[in-house]
Amino acid sequence: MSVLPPLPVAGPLAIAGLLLAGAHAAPPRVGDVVALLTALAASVCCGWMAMDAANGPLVYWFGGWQPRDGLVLGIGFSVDQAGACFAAFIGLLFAAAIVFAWGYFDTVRSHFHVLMLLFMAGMIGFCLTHDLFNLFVWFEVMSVAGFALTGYQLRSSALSGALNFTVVNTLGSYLLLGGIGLIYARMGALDFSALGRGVATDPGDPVVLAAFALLACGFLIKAAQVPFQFWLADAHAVAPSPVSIIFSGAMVSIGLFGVARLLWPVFAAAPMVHAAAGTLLLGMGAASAVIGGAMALIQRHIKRLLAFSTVSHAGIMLIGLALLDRQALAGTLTYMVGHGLVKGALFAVAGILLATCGGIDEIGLRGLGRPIWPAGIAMGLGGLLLAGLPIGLMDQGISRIAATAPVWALAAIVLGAGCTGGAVLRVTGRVFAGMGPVAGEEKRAPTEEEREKADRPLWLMLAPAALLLALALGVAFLTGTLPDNAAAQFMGGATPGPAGAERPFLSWISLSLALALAALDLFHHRLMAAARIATRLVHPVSAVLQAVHSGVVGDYVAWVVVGLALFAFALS
Amino acid sequence: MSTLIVVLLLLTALAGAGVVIARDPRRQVLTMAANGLVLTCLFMALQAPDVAFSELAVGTAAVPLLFLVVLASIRMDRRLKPGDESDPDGAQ
Amino acid sequence: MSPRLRLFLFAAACLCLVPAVISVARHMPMFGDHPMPYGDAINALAPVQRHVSNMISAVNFDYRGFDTLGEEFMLLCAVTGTVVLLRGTRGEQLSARPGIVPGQPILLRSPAAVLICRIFAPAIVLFGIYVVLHAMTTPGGGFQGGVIIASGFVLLFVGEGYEVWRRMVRSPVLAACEGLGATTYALCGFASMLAGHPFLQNFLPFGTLRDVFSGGLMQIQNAGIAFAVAGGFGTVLLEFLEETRAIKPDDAGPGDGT
Amino acid sequence: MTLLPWLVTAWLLAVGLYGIVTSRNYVHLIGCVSVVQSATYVLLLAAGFRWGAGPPIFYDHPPGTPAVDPVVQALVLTDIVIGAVVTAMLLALALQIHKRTGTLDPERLRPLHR
Repeated sequence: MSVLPPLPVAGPLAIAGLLLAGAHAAPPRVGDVVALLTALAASVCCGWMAMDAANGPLVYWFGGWQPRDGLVLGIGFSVDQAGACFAAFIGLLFAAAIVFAWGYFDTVRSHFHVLMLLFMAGMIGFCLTHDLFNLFVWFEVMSVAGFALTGYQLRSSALSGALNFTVVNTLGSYLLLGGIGLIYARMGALDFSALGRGVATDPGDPVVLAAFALLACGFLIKAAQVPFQFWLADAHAVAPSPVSIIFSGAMVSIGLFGVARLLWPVFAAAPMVHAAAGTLLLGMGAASAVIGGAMALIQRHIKRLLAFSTVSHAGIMLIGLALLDRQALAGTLTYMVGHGLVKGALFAVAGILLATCGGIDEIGLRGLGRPIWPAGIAMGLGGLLLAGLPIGLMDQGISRIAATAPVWALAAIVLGAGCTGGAVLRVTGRVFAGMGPVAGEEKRAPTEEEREKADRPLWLMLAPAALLLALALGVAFLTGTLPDNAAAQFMGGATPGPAGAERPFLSWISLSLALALAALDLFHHRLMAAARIATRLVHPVSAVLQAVHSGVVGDYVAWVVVGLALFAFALS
Repeated sequence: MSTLIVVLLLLTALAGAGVVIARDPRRQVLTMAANGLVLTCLFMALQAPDVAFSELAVGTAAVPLLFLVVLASIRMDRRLKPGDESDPDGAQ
Repeated sequence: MSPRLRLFLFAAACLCLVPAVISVARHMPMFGDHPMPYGDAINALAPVQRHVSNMISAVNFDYRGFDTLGEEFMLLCAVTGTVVLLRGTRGEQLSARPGIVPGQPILLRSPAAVLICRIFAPAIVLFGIYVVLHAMTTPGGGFQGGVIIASGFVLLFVGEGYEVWRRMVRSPVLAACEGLGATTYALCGFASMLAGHPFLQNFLPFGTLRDVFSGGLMQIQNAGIAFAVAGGFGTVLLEFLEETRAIKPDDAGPGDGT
Repeated sequence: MTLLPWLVTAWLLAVGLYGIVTSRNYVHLIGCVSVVQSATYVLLLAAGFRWGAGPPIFYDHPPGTPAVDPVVQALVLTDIVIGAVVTAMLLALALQIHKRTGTLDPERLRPLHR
């Protein structure tokens, strides 16, 4: 038995505890250094495990409680390649966020780093565990850390965003717990394999189906899929930038990772669940991709824009999962990592704008980004990658997903990628190149003044963004057959489905859509009347979308119940 | 035995509804403490003394106390002046 | 959405869920009469394997001890978050005066109340310690005991008033209690690994059934939890009570959050 | 009778959600969240109950006497901790919001638009 599996979880926890206990005695920079080293060590440890797991998952029984006579008494970790790779990516993203946040929070002692380390440990535990309740515990550690970090800046918008986030996600946790209660009442077990065997004996049982519905809703709330997506923009837009990097880069994909864990180890033998997932999750993913893209396009608060683009791309990942195919799963896992790296870099650039230009409003920042042009290059590259530039990890992922997707889902993918990429490119053009019409007085930002700590050197903030983008491009040459092997392991040795169609044109369609949208928005004052009419036609749609994203927590909870009802329909 | 559990389950349903119906937060604190007490009794009846113990300490005492403190603080109106809405951790 | 539209949406969704709920309830296992393989196995094995009589403690600290590790750090995380959220703009200077609720008379503490609190506060803390120590035998344990100890601190506040209380209960001490208590739990796991066992394996002698000091490593984990919970809940209560003191004129500015 | 625990669970969930959807005060809303949570307590403990069995504590009874499921009780214990600390965090958020904006009405307090 390998000794590695507990280390990347328990190690950061112990260090966070010591950091908190010593917070009043330690010199100022200790928190930064310790947190950075811990994140890197956790990442290396998970990478090591990913290599070890090539010949089969590393199984670790806590407390030495190996199953006896088929009965699982304790909690196990089963470290497969997908989980270990994703955990390694999470460690790396945290390291980048901690470098980006260097000196960001001077005064509230090491509390920021304590929360970040706990946040990371929760995510890594979530990826590695093989027990349903343990999964919930780590999910909850992650959520609680996220709640606290969102409101960290104590502005009134940050606080109400954090409150909406906390209420909706806490309800999601209780739904998860309800699902765990139902499946435990039926099976009397919590280990994934034991549950999988139990589900196989009576796959059509309404209790099992209801457990799946509750668990999936809980995870989809975290993954911010339509109609659970509302909290995300409120929270991601107001969180401190280093925290937004993690939120958009990893936390949303973690929710989808949870759905994947449900679909394969636990409910693999339930054809009704898989049939419902094939329709409902596919529809939800497509709706999220389109609505997220449309919402991103009509934002001018740059972080809120990026937050909606996260909804859109998480929708693309959900489409990949809902295809229930080995190749598509391999693509989805690749896409999760690739998107996390790119989105992390983009939020880092948004943080740079907040720190150096003292604002986050796209119109207000017009042309102000010229002195920090390297950040503009990073943002433009990120926008192109979001739009589907055929290079790097995201492209590898999308081409695998697209190979088996039906045509209407492909259209949603193109729209999502095109709109979000177009929105980011538009911001790049306006902020860093001064394109677009000059804003009049009436275009004043509707949001409050924001600024993040400014006296950090530009290179320190830019280095993590550049590193993340370089990884998103560079790692693609090293993956080889890893995604396919990892997906096969994840699905329990599934045979590859029929090879899908190659669709190389797809990325070019979404890329040109993105460029066209960005150009339309930046130069519509010079274009013909036809283009102006087109923009006017869009107005009522965008007004409805804005009104639905109301910011009132009661609305969000009503939509959560609607989502539950959708699941009840799909499974009945 | 069985009637006791039935009665306590019905009481739990009522107490939960009571917490929701008490729209005035000050009255709600009382209904919350009552809810905690009912849950404690239910847990005892369901043979879960450990859980009942924690529910008594947390649901009947600690959490209502926090609510009371928050309500007192809100009624004191320790509002910040508009100019005070500055960032705490040097994010200037 | 207007409140009416929202309520309509909610009601419609609930109505759609009613048949699903009824169908699930009818297919649920028979209440009070269905197989529980996991629980029965623990009830049968734990007294033999671990020599403890409280099965919940056995599950919490040993069989599923890793869950409790996560739970402990979740507590730590939430307490840290609450501290960050509450302290943010609070200044350094501590006002000893209680805050004034407009339109309410200020009540002085009567000597009888002070006396009662002085008697009861130590008694409650002692009771909490008793509950912690008997985790392996009778209902209760580190968590329940920790909460009771923390509520003993609050009674001190009621009896002695804010200023005395703040001098007796210091927040760095509580934070250290909390952090070290939770770390103790994690270090128990690493100690098992150093001894050549899997993480959190109970490698200490188990003692005898029904003895207060049975359970081996569970005792240390339990003590760690008691410290973490007492420190954590103490911190939360302290930070919230801080919110009820009067603000000095120069007190509400951007503080440095210590 | 046998359906009652499950129906009470569903009722608590529904009533708590109703409270959240219609609430006009964050403090009241946080109380409603704890009602939703009590639904999970009832579900889990009811799932581990057994007629005629004692508590899973073999101090007064010798080991081997019928006892209810200890695992769900351990899970609920974790659940109670989560509930308490999340409530504390929500209250802290509500308190800060009131300090900054002077209101606790979700309708009047919206995070930034656009």
